[in-house]
Amino acid sequence: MLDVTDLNVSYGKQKVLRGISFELRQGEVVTLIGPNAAGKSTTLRTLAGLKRSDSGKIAFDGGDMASISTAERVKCGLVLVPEGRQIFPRMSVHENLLMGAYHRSDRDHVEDDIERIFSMFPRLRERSTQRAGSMSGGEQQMLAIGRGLMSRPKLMLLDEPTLGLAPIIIEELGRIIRNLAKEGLAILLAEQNAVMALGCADRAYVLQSGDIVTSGDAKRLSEAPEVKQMYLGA
Amino acid sequence: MSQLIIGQMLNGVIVGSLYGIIALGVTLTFGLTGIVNFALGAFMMLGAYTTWYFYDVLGLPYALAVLGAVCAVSVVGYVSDRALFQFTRGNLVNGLLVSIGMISVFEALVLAAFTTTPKDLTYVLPGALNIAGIILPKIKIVVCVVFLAVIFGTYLALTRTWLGRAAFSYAQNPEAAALMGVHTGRLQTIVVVYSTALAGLGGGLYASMYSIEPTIGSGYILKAVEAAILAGVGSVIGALGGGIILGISENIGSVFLPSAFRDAYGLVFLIAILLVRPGGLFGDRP
Amino acid sequence: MRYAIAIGLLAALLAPLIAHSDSVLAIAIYAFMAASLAVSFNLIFGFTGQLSMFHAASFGVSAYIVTILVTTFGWNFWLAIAPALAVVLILSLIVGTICFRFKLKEFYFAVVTMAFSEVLRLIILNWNGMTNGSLGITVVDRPSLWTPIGNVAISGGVAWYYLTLALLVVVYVVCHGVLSSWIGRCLAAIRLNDQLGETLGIDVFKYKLLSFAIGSVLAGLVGAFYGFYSGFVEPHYLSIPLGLDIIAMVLLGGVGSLIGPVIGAFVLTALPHVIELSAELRIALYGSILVFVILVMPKGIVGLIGSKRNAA
Amino acid sequence: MLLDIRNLTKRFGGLTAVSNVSFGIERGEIIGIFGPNGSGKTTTLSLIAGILVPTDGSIVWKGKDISAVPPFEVAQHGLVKTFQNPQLFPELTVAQHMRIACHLHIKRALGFGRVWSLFGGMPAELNGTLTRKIDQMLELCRLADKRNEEAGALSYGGEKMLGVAMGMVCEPELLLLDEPASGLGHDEIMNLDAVLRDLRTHGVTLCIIDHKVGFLGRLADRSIALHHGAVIATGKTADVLANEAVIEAYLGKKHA
Repeated sequence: MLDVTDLNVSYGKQKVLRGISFELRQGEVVTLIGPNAAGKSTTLRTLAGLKRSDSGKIAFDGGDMASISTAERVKCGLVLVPEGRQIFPRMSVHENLLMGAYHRSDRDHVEDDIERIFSMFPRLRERSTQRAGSMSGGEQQMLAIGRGLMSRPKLMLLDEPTLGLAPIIIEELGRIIRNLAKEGLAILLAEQNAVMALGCADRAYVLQSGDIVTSGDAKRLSEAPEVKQMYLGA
Repeated sequence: MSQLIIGQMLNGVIVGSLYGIIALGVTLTFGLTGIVNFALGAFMMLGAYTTWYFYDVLGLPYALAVLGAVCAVSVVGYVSDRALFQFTRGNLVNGLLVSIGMISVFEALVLAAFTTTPKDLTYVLPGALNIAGIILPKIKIVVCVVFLAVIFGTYLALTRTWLGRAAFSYAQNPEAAALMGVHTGRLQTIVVVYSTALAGLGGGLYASMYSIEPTIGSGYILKAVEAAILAGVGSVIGALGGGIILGISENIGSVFLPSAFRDAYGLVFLIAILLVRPGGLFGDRP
Repeated sequence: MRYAIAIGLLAALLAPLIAHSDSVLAIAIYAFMAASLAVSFNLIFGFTGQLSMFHAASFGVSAYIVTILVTTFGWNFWLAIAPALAVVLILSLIVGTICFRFKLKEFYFAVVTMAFSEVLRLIILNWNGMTNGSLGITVVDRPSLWTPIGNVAISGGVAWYYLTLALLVVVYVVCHGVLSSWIGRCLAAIRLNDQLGETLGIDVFKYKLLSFAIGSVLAGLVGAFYGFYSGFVEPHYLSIPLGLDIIAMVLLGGVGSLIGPVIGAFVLTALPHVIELSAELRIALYGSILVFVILVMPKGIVGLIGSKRNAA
Repeated sequence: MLLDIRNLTKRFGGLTAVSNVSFGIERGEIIGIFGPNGSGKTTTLSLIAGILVPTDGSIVWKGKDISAVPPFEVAQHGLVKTFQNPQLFPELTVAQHMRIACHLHIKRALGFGRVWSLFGGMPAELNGTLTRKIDQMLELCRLADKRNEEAGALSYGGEKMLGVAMGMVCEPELLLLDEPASGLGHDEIMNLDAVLRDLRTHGVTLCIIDHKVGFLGRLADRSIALHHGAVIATGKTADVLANEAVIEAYLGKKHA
């Protein structure tokens, strides 16, 4: 479904991704793990079209993504839930969700979808008219995911969803991700929290300094010493 | 005395709503493109002259003349965005200088075409209302109501329509808006052009109340920028509030203090506000 | 570049021997004064990165003070310069302290300095008893000027030519001296990255204020001569359009170059006389140049010459 | 004790970025601060350097409280910070950067005498000292052959090294390094490693933030681990790295 080959990205002179390749199939949860500045966010931002790549191919659903804009990619069903819960703070929860459906042509069905999101995240229903900026970090993260789902994506890119969240919320997030995958949504999860990420993913790629150093089955990797070594350098 | 003050306050509201409508354009353009478009003053002046031309020279009905002027100014706004402003997005100083350069071009061209002699429109709506001893020309009331309606309409559009929400969300977080599938370049152009249309409308209605000269825009854009900063850049209703506060403070100020300095009151007020609350009165930025 | 400047200066010194025409001399005199303004403005804008809209105010206030002291109170011209510069210095320190203490930057700095300058203009416009309001003050007869070699009537074009050339040289040398010293390096650090400058131990506030004050006082110096040469002062001297002309000269010549503004000032002062234009179209031309330069040649004429040379 | 940080707290609105952090730095040691993204490392460094003002707590430098002192004065006291992303002046050469960074040296040497140097020029003796000092620092930071290159032409590693060299020319007693190794390739890190060791023998105390645990593990004598703005472990670097809480913070909590 998503096929990335030999992707190179740099910020100015700083090479951030050094020719990485990976793939993702329908209904699969794949995680990119690695320490800070390994290039996880950059990978997702490049996939979403926020960052231009130097070279490499991004094939999604058979089409080439490299040359089209972020807005077009959303239309193709590829949506990014950015790092740091970038919701619209001065809009209500309901308006935030509406924005998620901005590009859709079937705007009559939008309210039904919002209802669906509300049943998935009951907390959001309670806060429907509240200003999004006044909610807690966990609620904002739920809103950001809900807003991403409003675009009816085929593939959702999740960037560091657990950042700064309490353990109990992280657990809930893991369950939500699994449930979404069961419904057929493909998810690419970039995470620093390796235990959480490996716990809910099918497969994983380990990123370090812009290179994929290991990859494979998530269960197997969670036991592997190289994961620990990569984080702690021991 | 109290009648005088109430009268001055009402006049302040009327002038303030004119500041407000241009300040709204300043605020919208700044929120979406990161530049302060001083040329909006020139667009206002263009709107006034076009209205005068359509109404007094070509003899169109006034409403139609204003509409035509708004359309004409929007076209100029579109061309200037494509040709100039789109290259200065996000660069405040360059945007400022380009828009200032445009003012001199527009003013000079109008000056060359119509000379400095002030133009007065034939009365659009004569007569005045006398409310408890306070005399208000009917036209001023109509103009003020139109401005208020347009500002509130803009506010509603920003919160209730898809395009409006897109603009509002873009102003809060451009990147997240792009991730929702908003075509950001197109949206910016729309807002820049809409702002020039607002200025054109402001000019068209201004022409029905006061005589017009090529330099009217410069004074009003300064007031509008003051109003926008006073309110806190980015707030729609704040732009109106800032305009009215400015209008009232000038009018009341000139009751008690020498009226020759009326332009200075707003400036001193502005400096004080900026120093105490850099985000403006209604702004929530630090 | 150094040789080019030396040759230019030599040519300027010899020029009046060849060109006697009063109108040519007058253009040159205005160009020298415009260039002095532009060079001093560039110290604040190009080299420190502060878009000051106060420059015309410094220029105009000083022009008014000198003119009033000479015409109304009968002071000697040279003596009148001192209080004028002192007032400009105090004003610039007040405005600068307020702006920089509150860390106003870019647009906000421009707007607040513009506001202060408007307030000053309104005061001058309305202080009829002293300034004669919007009509301005005319210097009817040009009093002779006391110089160390005795009273000399500086009235001829040639005399003013050399006087204003000397003014330009003084302004240029002062700016050059400031910029090539440690102060210049601090200003560069502030313009390019004030946070880095601060972590390197540079007192950003102090140096911003210093550059603002030096630039403003130099503008005041130009104002003192300008009012006297042109024979009248009017509130327009403090206006925003004058500030814009200065910006246009700096941008056209080259921001951040010392000699650039001189070139820009000469081009913009001489151009309208070379190609006959009405006043309105001249303003339009200024505006177009401003827009064109920003969008197409951001480094101005000097940048254009520089890049040609690098390419060769 | 050179630097003593007591109960340092910084809140941004509702968010507590640094919470009740205390630690000390002794003269001559290399201290490492690490922690995952968003753990408050950079905020802590900015607080020490005076770029941010703490909400609570104190920063005591050689017995003097400097918690509300502006950054340029902090630098004058001998506490200099480098930036994570090199903050340079692209059109100036390496040597010109170093001249700018000599500001404090000139100020210390001349005091108000600087004003006279505007008319008479810089004393030749001082000029010689500065040139020698700059050469020495560029040598130390392996930039000597690049001295006349424009900063824009340097590699990313070179830019970061220039940042360190500029910091060093300010003659700090304590140099705060914000992620000096981030974005560098393997060879560049090895080079950085050698440079920082040389700096230490030069008598400078170093405080380094980084997320490259391997790099810090080799270099730092003592380390402080931050998580959610609070200190979760402190002590000998090897011990800190073996600490259960630190491993959890990096890998995520194990759930039953």
